[in-house]
Amino acid sequence: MPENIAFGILALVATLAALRVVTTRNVVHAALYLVVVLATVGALYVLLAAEFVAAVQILIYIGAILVLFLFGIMLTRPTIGTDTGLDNDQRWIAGVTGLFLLGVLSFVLVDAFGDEQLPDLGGVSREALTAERGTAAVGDAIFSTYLVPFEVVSVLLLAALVGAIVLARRD
Amino acid sequence: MLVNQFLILGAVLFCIGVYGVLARRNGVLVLMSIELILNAVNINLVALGSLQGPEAAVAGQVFTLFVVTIAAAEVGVGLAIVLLIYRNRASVDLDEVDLMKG
Amino acid sequence: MLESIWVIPAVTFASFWLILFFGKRLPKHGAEIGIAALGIAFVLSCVAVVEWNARPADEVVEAGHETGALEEGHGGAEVDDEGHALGEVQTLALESAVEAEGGEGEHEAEPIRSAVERNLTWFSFGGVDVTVGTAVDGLTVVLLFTVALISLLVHVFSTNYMHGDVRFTYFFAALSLFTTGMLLLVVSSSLLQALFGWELMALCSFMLIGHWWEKKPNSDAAMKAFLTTRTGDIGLLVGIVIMFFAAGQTFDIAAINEAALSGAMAETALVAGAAALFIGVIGKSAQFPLHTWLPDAMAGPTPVSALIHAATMVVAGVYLVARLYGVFWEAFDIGAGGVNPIALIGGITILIAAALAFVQTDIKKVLAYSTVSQLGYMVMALGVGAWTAAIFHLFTHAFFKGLLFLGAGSVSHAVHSFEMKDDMGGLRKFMPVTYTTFMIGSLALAGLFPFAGFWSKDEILLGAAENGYRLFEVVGIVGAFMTAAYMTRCVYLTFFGRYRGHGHPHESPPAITVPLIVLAVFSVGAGFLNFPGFERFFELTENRVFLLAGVEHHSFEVFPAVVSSAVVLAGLAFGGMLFFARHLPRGVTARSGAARAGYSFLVNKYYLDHLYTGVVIGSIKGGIARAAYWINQKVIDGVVNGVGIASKRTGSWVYRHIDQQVVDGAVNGAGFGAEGFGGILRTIQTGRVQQYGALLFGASAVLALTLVIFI
Amino acid sequence: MDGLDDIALTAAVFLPLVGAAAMMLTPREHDTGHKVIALLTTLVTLAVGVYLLVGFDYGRADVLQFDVNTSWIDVINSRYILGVDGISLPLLLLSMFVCVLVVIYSWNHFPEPHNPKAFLILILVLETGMNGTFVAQDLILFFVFFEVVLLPMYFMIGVWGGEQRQYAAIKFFLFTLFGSALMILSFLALFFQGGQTFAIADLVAVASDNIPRSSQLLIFGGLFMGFAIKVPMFPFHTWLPDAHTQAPTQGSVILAAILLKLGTYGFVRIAIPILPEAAMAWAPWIGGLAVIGIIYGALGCLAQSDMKRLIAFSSVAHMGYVMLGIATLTEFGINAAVFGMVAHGLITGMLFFVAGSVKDRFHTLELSRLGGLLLQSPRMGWILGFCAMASLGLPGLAGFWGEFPAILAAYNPAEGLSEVLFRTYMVVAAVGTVFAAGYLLWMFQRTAFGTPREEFAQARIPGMHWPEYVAWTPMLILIVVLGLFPGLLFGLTTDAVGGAVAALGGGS
Repeated sequence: MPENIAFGILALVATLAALRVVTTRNVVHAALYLVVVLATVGALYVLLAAEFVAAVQILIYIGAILVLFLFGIMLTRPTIGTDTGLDNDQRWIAGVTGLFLLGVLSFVLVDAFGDEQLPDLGGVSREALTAERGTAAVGDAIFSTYLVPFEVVSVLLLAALVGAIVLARRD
Repeated sequence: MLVNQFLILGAVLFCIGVYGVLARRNGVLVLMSIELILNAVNINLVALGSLQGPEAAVAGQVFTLFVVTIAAAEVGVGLAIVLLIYRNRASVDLDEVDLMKG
Repeated sequence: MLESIWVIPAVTFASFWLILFFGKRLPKHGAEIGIAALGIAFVLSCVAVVEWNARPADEVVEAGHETGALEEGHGGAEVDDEGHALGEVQTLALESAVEAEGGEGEHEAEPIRSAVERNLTWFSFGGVDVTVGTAVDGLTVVLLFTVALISLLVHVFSTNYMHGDVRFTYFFAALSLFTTGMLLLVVSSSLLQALFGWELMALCSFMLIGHWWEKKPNSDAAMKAFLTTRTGDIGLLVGIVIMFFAAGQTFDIAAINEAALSGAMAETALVAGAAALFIGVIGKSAQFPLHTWLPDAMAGPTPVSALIHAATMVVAGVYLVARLYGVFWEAFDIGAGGVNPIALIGGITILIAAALAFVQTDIKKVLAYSTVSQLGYMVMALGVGAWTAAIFHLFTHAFFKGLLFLGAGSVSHAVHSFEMKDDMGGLRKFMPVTYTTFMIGSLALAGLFPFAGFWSKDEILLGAAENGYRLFEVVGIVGAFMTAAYMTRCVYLTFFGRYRGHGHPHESPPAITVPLIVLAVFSVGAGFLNFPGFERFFELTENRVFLLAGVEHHSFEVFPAVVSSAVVLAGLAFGGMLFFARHLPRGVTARSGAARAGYSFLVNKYYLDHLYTGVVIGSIKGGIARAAYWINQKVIDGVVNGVGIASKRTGSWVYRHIDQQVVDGAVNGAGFGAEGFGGILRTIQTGRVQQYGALLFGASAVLALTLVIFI
Repeated sequence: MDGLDDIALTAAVFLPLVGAAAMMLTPREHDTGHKVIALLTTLVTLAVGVYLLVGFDYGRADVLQFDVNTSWIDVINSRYILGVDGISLPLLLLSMFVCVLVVIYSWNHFPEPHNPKAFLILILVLETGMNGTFVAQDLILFFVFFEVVLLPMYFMIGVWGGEQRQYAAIKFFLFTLFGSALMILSFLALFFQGGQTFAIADLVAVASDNIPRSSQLLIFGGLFMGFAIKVPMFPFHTWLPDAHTQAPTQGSVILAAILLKLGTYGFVRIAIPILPEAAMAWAPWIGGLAVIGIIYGALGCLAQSDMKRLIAFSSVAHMGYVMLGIATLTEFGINAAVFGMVAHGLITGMLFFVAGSVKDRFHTLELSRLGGLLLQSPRMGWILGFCAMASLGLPGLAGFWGEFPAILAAYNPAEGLSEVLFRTYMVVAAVGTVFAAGYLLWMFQRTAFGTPREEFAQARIPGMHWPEYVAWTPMLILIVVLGLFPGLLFGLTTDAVGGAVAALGGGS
């Protein structure tokens, strides 16, 4: 039960914060709300017994990506403070699309998974849990089963790095 | 815990992200909305993974990591593009970016 | 030669390509290739005729026997034995023959020459082998000879007539191709292959009639010719399709004839198929009511007209009927007498065309209408069961009509015009050779003894009378009268009276006169091929279908011949009265043979003058002919044009209102609501990524929903 | 050689993509380099086609040859199955052949905004899609290739097109996409109801037994929509004139020569063999729409004032003959249809080529402003005349063999179809040949005959360029050769069609 309560709080916070991200009129606030969303999502990972992902979420998202965003915001010099022109004129279309999509997705999910329970991990010993799905297991998997994708991702990162430099360079 | 708790939360975040992508005018904010979408996907990956047992759980986590990595790359390139647009047009307003209108 | 008859069209076809590719670089700009090729073709055709003539009768066919013939060996002796045994079978056709001929109704099994066939598999599809090949019989060799000769002469004629033309080389190439089309049609053993020749001619007539396409009327005429014949081709296509299935999935002409005659075809299919094929014939052979293209086709150079009218194109229709006679014979019950569509169409055509020929002032149009009228004779002859007569008329007509057209070309070469009333007259003195040959041609066309036209026309009339088609005999006689009269008018306006044109006309060079003389010789002599008691022509063309169907051949008889001669003379006299007597002093009339003959026949001059000028001409010239011409131009042409305009209007209307608004509108409306598609699209097509995104997400959501609901 | 045989089809499909990748790596400035790469790629692809042609076992034209069958997407049991038989081979070759010629023609005919690199890459991607569609033997694979075609064409019209290109491009895209959506639904329904497989051969064997008749009818309806829009058949044709008119010459040629064939090919390859009973039920309607299309397209042509639009409408009429042939469900008819596809591809492709070159010279295709082409550019004028004649079905040229056998087949449709109805169709179709002659000659008269209008009387109109000669000569030759020796094509198709028709329970 406690995890359900935790989930409820986290989900509520995440939803509200996410809503603010897409509705706030202040760009800097949006970035800060995003921090909240990302953090709660990280917490949700913990709930799902995925600590390593949670850590990565905090480190990379909040530590790196968000800083990038803030840089971006600063560099493009938007009005710090409220700005009425952040939304375009198709908000209604967007809203309807989003809600429609949500409806369809929820229907499908409820239809497909119904009230299927996640396996209760309470009974599993801490050691077993770590061995099965802990950081070590994840590391093993990355460097054995998923080695090729991992390398591909690294190349991708490199390409993105080069690309970003090429794009942003003043010449 | 119901698996649907996570999945539906993912769906909600996803749809909020979609809304943001469609409704926001500021390039940076659109990128943020995309992050929301990616996070929604990540939640799904982890939740479905842990539903299927230990092996799948690991797979889900690994893929989540990949997504995070790719998200980082995407934000990097995306922001570079936004910067470039800003430099050329002195604005990050996507309504003005209609180069695809041939 | 008979086995490898394909060489003949192949030669002219090769000539077409050679002229096209090398013609311009040669000293005579390609004319020499064409003439050489046609020369070869002509010689080969002569060889074919001789070989066919020398071929022994190797097959016995019992006249009117419905179950088909026995394939016999190659000797005459067996033929006699078998023939006797089979001769006693009584048939329907035999009965009608008994009625018609009185005593001599016994049908003997006759030995004939079997057709020389050679077939290759062309391709096979849907389990049917389609063959390509040649079938040679008497009809084929006669036509080969005619076509090759006329075409050769036209080629020679053109070297001078077309000299200096902008597209001289191209003209010769097209002539060669045109000839190829006709030759191909003539030697074909299958309907499908015949269709190739048929349409090849349509193409060439388009190219040649529109030869001077810089002027719109010329290209209009070319289009009219192509489209009118093509309209007929609807029938031809449908007919071929029906025949294909009715005869058991084959295009083979012999097999189709056999199937039709043996009763293997279903009655409805047979009649429908024959009717459809006949529509094709009407279009191609310029029969009423699709004859209007032929006079317009005069827009082309004169040698082309000669070729079209004499030997190719228009006789293709007649040839087709003759070739598929078994089908038409059975379908329209030709042996029974009375009235049938073929004879009826032919008869109507004879009369209306002849009437029209009266009011023309353009010499080529007179000749054009006369061609229509003469084609009517051929078709009518086929319709009344006078098969040999039809072919014979086709044969003789080719010479004198070719002669007349080339003669008209020679005249126009001198006076640079085709208008008889304004630019001609009195040319007799300037152009003696042209005059003489033209006279011969006219008399042959009129059907005066002993010219070629007399013999063939007479056979047609006789056939009509003997086969129980009295009505059409009368039509034929009236037609003969009219023909004689209008040709008199034409000759008078061109060669007699005072010269009304400009400059000094002179006789044409040998390249023009030599073909005229050759044709004149044939126009006089060709008729004797079927001289009573001699009848080489009949023997030459007699074929299997002809006998199987039980078609009657009637030999010359004196009484009808005298009647028709009298009518022709009356016609000549009538024409002479009208034109010679009215416009010229008596003395000139007295010097003209034709006019004098007409004169002496008409004893009571005043009374006949009154009758003809007041009543007949008044009504014919003032009324019937003009009415017919009016109907021709306004109603029939009007319908043709009207259909054209109407389809165009319908097209625009449909396009504007239905296509652009309703159909499109429905589609657009269904998708995007009340506003026009264009407007909405313009809003959608903003180039803004986010709107595309909205569409993308929306659409995928809809698709997902559909999937969720339906699957 | 076995190894080569195994990869031959894969190569035929993906070589153009390799070429496209090579072009992407080449800097944009090297125009000639791009052209050479594109030409080489298409030529090599064509060489693969020739290899297929040579290695093809003509005795077994009804069996799939050079087949490849490996796993692809196991989750949905969709496999990577390629293969050619007598029906696909001619179309595959046509596609390769036309692509080569289009690239050659492009040598000096780049429409605005130029950019040879992108343009040629699009052509190569198109080729992959088209080739793939003709050899794919798995529904999902087919669908993927079918859709791959869409995007390059969209860009080709939308970027290099005429003044209304936006509208035309989006119209083309939406129409076809709409059809595709219904088509994929039908594919899925086939999958779920027909034994959980996407392999066409398996579906042919089991689908008609497993699926109840009512669903068959519905599924066929979905397939019909998908293919009929692509063909396009009568009420769904309105995208075609716009797309053709606005597309650049090369786009029009590919569109007319190959893209339209994807629809008819779909009928022959997928819809009819898999669902013969439904085909029977739908055939009268298809035939009806086909003949309406014949007459309607002709009327549309008569109302046009723009040459390219006229040719586009004539496609509606000609594809009507193809569909009529298919609707008869007989061997004759389907053979005629396949022949008609190839013939129409060559002839209408040629007509579009000529129209494009005319536009290059006069900068207009308004019939009222043209005239006297034969005086100013005689060869082009005669080629136009030749194509008009071929298009109106003159015997001896390829067009005839698409038209006449279709009419022939309509006289005697498959058992179970109404003879009276189809014979009526036959007569209407035969009447359509006169209309065809009418509008084509009218067009020819307007453009080629007469004398040039005042505005162009003094203009110096260049004669034909060498790319035009090189690109057109093979097509012209093929039109004549196929017209004189239809056996070349019928020999290929007839066995294969026999196999397909056998599914209908014997056919006629």
